[in-house]
Amino acid sequence: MRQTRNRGNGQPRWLFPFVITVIFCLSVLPLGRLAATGIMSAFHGGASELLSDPGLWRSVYDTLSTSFFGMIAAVVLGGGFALLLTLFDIRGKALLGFLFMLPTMIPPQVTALSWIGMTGPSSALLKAIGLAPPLGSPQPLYSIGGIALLYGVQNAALVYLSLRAGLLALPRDAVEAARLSGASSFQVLKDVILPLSLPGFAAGAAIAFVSCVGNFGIPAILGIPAGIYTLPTLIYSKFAAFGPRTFADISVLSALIAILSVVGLMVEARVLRGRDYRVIGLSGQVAVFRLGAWRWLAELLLWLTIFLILAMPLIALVASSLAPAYGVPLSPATVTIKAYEEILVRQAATRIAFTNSLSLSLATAFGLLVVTVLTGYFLVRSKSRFVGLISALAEIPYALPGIVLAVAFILLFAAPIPVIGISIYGTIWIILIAYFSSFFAVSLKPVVSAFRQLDPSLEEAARLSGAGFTRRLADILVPLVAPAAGASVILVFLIACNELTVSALLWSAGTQTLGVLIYNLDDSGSFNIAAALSVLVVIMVIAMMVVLELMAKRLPKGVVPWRS
Amino acid sequence: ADLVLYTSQPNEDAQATVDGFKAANPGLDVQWVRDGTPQIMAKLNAEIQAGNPAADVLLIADTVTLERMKQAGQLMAYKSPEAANYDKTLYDADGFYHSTKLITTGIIYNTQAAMKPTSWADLAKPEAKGLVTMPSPLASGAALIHAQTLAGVSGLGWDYYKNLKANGAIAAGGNGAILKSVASGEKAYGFVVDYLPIREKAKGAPVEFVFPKEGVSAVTEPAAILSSTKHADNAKKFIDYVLSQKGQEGFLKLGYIPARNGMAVPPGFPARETIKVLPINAPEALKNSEKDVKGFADIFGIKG
Amino acid sequence: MAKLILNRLSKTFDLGGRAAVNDVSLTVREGGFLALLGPSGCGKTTVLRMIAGFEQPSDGSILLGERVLADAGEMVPPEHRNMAMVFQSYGLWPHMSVAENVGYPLKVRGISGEKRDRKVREALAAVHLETYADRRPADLSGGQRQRVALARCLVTEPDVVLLDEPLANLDRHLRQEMEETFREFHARSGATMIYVTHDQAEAMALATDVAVMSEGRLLQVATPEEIYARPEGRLVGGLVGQGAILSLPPPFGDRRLFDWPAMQEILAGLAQEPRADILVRPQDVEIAAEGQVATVLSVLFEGERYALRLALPDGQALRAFSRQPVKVGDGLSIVIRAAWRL
Amino acid sequence: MAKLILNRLSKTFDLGGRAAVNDVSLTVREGGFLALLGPSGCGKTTVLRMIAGFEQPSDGSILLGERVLADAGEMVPPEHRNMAMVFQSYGLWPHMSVAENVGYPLKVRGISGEKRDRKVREALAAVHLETYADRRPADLSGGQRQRVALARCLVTEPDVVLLDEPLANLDRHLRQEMEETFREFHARSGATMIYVTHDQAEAMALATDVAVMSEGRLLQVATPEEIYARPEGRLVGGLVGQGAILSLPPPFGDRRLFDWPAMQEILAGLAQEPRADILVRPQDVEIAAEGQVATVLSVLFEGERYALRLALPDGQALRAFSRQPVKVGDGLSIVIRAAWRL
Ligand SMILES: Nc1ncnc2c1ncn2[C@@H]1O[C@H](COP(=O)(O)OP(=O)(O)OP(=O)(O)O)[C@@H](O)[C@H]1O
Ligand SMILES: Nc1ncnc2c1ncn2[C@@H]1O[C@H](COP(=O)(O)OP(=O)(O)OP(=O)(O)O)[C@@H](O)[C@H]1O
Ligand SMILES: [Mg+2]
Ligand SMILES: [Mg+2]
Repeated sequence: MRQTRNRGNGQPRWLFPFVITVIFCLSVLPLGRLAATGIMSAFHGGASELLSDPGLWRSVYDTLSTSFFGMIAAVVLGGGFALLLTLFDIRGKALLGFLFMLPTMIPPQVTALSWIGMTGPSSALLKAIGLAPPLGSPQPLYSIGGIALLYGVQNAALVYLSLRAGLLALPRDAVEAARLSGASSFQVLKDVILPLSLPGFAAGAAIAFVSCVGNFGIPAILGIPAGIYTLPTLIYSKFAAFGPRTFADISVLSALIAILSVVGLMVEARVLRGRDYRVIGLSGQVAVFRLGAWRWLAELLLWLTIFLILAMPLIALVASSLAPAYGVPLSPATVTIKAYEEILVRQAATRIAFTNSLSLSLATAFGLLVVTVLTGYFLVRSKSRFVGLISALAEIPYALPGIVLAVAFILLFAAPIPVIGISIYGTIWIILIAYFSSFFAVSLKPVVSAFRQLDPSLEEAARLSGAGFTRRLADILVPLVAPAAGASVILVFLIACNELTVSALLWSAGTQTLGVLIYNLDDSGSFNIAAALSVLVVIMVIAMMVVLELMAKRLPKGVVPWRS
Repeated sequence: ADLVLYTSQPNEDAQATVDGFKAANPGLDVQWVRDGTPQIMAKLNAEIQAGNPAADVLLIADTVTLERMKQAGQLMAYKSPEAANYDKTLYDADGFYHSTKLITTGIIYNTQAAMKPTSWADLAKPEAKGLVTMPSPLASGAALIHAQTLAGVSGLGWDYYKNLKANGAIAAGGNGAILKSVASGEKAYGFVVDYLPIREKAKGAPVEFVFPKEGVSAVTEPAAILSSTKHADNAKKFIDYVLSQKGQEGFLKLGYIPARNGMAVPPGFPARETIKVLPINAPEALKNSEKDVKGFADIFGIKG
Repeated sequence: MAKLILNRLSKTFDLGGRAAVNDVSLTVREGGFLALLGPSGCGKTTVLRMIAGFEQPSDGSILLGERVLADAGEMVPPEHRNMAMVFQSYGLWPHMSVAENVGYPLKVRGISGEKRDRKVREALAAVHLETYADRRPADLSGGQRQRVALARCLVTEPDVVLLDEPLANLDRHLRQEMEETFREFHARSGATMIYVTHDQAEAMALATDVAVMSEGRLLQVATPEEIYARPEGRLVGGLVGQGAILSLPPPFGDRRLFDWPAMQEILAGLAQEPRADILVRPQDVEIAAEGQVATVLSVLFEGERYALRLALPDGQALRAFSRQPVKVGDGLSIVIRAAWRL
Repeated sequence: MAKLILNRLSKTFDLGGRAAVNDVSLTVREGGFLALLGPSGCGKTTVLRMIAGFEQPSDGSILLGERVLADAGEMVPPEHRNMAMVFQSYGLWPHMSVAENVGYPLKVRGISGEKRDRKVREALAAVHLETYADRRPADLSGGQRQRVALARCLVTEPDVVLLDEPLANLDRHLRQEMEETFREFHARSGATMIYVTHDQAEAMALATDVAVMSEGRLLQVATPEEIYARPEGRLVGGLVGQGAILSLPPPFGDRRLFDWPAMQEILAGLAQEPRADILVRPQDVEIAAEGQVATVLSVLFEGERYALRLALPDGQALRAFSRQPVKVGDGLSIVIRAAWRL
């Protein structure tokens, strides 16, 4: 009979070393390697010059403000959807939830361009109602607000999924008790539902913030015309004019990004501190509010949002995939499916890219889930002093622009790995590891917040049944955090599926990903082919989600995020 | 692989170049990686830092970057016999890099635009107020060279850029973004590299390309061998190939102006003699690049 | 305040087929105190949840005075009913401290500052939890949680108070005190109270009326004395109070209450058919000379006395008390002082 | 199986300062059935949780036979203790059906197929939930959930069974049946059982030993008869069984049990100081002529009888039963048949 030194918290002995190793490999090692190079090259020229540049601080400020407002937008959008769809008697919940996932899939630049198109002088929509601004009038999206808005659209699903998982864990009687106390729906929301689902809420907001801090695509399109430089666009420009000091500069800028994201996390930790979110009693049923006369309005609002964030960019995408050239007005005479023929029939690269991206994102999503369930469990249950540090380290890689992370991995793996002597550089494995590192935070967040809400007696009952750690992990814990686990898998999958900036530097012959392919096509002027490919990717994802929907009955309750 | 090529050429072009080279040198296994200039440089430099660069040859946008690498000792000198057929300004005297084609930057305009510009100066006129867009040197290598080139032209200079800014011009993104912006009618005029609008126009896009009368700037997409190459012989063969008549005809077919003397121009371009290419001094440009980027940034309110 | 009327109330869940509540009609008079008894799963909680407005009736309606609270179509939301409830599973808010939990109904009603603090303090004092005001529910024992739920329920002035096994986790002393608290609260506020419990003694002690349910149906409503003395049917007889139900030959006429002479006659004709159900309460079974012979089946120590199960000669079981220990297998002579035909 | 020994067990939570369990030493003999009584919040659940292995003792140790289960440093994890427990909050898994919940301990032990199905069916039958096998816990009533927890606890063959108020939400009939089930299970499996309850009758009926706790401390351990007849100290006297504690002049010598003549003497000297605590159980208070005069303070109907609170001339309260209703304010004459000095 084994005795353990643990204080009844039931963690197996290997858990701590495991978590440490994971964090070391996925975060400490690449970040450390980057920092080492940065410090080395800082000797060649002072980084102090960079730091004393007022322009830098201006970008820090812009990064902060765009990310902050972006987070707010994401919280409003994603939070609104999550609340309305889980707690109210909205019709067509499943479909709305399903559609709400999809904007994550549409490359941000496509969304940005379609919004620009929609609000600009050539907007068919505005032209139709005679409100199109004259040629050359300033574009309202080229602003902090515009960037924040698109950040919000892009990251709303993060908040949605994370919060939804939290809402599903609410015990019904807590909500009912509040209503009977006389609290109006709004008060119940404010005083009971939101505070109780705060872990999910805060996790969603934090990850959205971190994601905004690291975003490149949107500020590149919307920020630069307005002279707004965020740290990622700044980093990009440093790479463009590569000089002897570049590595030092990059390291400094990355460190700034890391600090910003850690600040975001500290705010999250601060919000959650000293609170107890363990659900008392049996969850498993959600109280549903009636909207009554407001239902129509709410439904209209939801569908309108879906139209704006999904239908419109998608229509733009489809339109440009069918147009012979950019800017040619689409009419029955000009429509052509040449682009689709080109990718489906002629380009061998398409098939390879589909295979690569699919296997990479599936492997990352499910592989990471294993890692994050263990890490999340450790973070919530352990009283270790390292918990804060570990969560911060897990988060930073996601905040760094993909290009920086990719550089870190090149620095790490360009030479064969010491001792084993194998080189993974140029293979698909380096992309996989980089994905693990980059999306660790995305996968971890919802799982951690779900663990926070878990009623401990459920695990205890399993322990007393004789279930060892792995056993109860599989039978009890994972099914109980299933909504969060499902959210985590789907999020990582969606994001990895059209990921660009990490794989852009790490791919080589035979390992190109969809993101890279679309980018290269677009960059070399084959706009319509790129658009066609994007459309196909969206179709593929929808198809996969439909398959998931068909399997939903056999999966634990709540895993499929659009099912109630 | 027998040879690894890093290039910023568009996908299809890179593939065509490699295919041509393989046809000329059967049996060689050539790997290539293509990406935008910032990414390629980031990748390459990270590899160099890690002490194991994978590339043997580079074929990238501008001489300025290669000049910097030459000065850092990262390039290998090779005096290609084909250089004799080229203008002296188009290759490094020591043989560290050789230009392969001319990619000029001119003016694109939407066919619905009221004014048809013919000169750079036109874009500073009131008719173009708020309608001009150009690539940012932070996103496009050609854009900086273009700015440095125009800065050296009397009557234009940095004042020209200041006038443009005052006229509501913006600097954003790369050439692709400019093309989209103008083709979609969001802006009416833009600075852009020649081949994009010419190709798109052929496909029916509502755009027109102009070689302004003051002259155009050009980047020359030079090729170079890395000093760390493990396949020096193959690398030299590659340089020879891209400079050869055959290689140059390949570029021509892809729609570029070949750098080699006595070649034709692609369809849609005016005769070679009528294109006035403004000169640029690579070492000089390199020396000033940081200052110029800053100057440009200051004018356009970039980075603050 | 006004009468609370349940009118042919029914509820069927999607799952489970059988109606959880089936055609229940019931009037609780203004300021009444109704105890709802019934075996586990008979629909007590469901009735309370419909009264509170958490479940929509599948059929029938609920009225408070003239006002229709709910029927199969419409429903006044719980927050507009001015009711309070102790949930069987407490329904505490884990993110609020004990004091915040208790003070929340006041906060919602816009009562704040000194007044709220005072009321919260009073409510906590009533359940002996003054010193726990700043704890979180998760750090309390089961009974303490239940007491917080109680305090929260009684802190406002609701029209209707719904109590779902509010004392299930408390020891006897605390129960007695809490019963006292309920009684006082009821007297003071005049609220209509509905009290679900499985403890008849509690129900009898507190309620002005007792309703007995089984399998979703209402079996009988009456005053505690009435329902104890004159239960209708096997189910109520078995549920209210202790006792054994004997199957004996039907006695003459429609007499229902039998004394010992009558019982002797009945017992004499044991072999006869048909039979009727006759309830015999243990306190009515006296161990005395010259009675019926019975064998001791089991003996349970209850503190105050021993609870016996006895077998009549034909094997039917009877319950009785004894102040003295007896042994299993002993033969006793018993007298049945009273019995009631169900 | 072997003796379960708690050796000077203490537990202090980070919050709350005062030790939740304080220096508790206790031996439960092999196959014993220990009932743990005590007021709400006295540390009963905490003791169970330490035995199960969910909390580490702050001090002291727990042994099962020779084997140290836990002390302040080491601890055998719960999954290796072969114990079973009914949680006060049930701890049912919402994602599993009732049958899966009950079958899980078997599944973990590698029992599958027909055998598992049979055992699960048996366990569900024992708690009358056969027809609910496919429901989710969320769709059950409170008592049904508790019964699922019970079935899950009894489905395996644990060495030690910990029951934390396992019948709190069940009606009397079901309770009696479940008590029967426990008794059978105990007899059949020989498991050591520890039973937390607030219901003394239940404790007395089931247990071979009763332990009384208060404020974290163990006050007395004895057989049910012993603890009922001879409680040690005010606290135990107040907790076990009903009764009133009178503060009366100390009687002569160290006699502790008094009959009516002795009580008469004591009552006669009412004004004297100092005083001692004397426990009078209600069933020992007889309404009879020629006794002490007392006034009726309150009358509660209990079904079987009326529970009275009486006041002695000096105002001290006494409890008594009456089969006949009496009125508040009436004067009665009473005889105290037995009393016990605490
Ligand atoms: N996690 C905790 N943190 C701080 N104090 C706690 C915690 N859990 C319990 N306590 C306190 O320890 C004491 C004993 O609690 P325990 O749950 O053992 O009581 P109990 O005897 O089971 O009571 P009940 O009959 O009400 O369930 C209580 O005062 C309780 O408030
Ligand atoms: N959400 C639900 N879905 C389906 N059936 C339900 C649901 N809730 C309760 N039931 C069933 O309805 C019946 C009545 O349940 P209810 O909770 O009202 O019982 P109860 O009388 O309160 O029992 P207890 O004393 O055990 O708490 C039970 O058989 C229960 O299984
Ligand atoms: Mg109930
Ligand atoms: Mg307890």
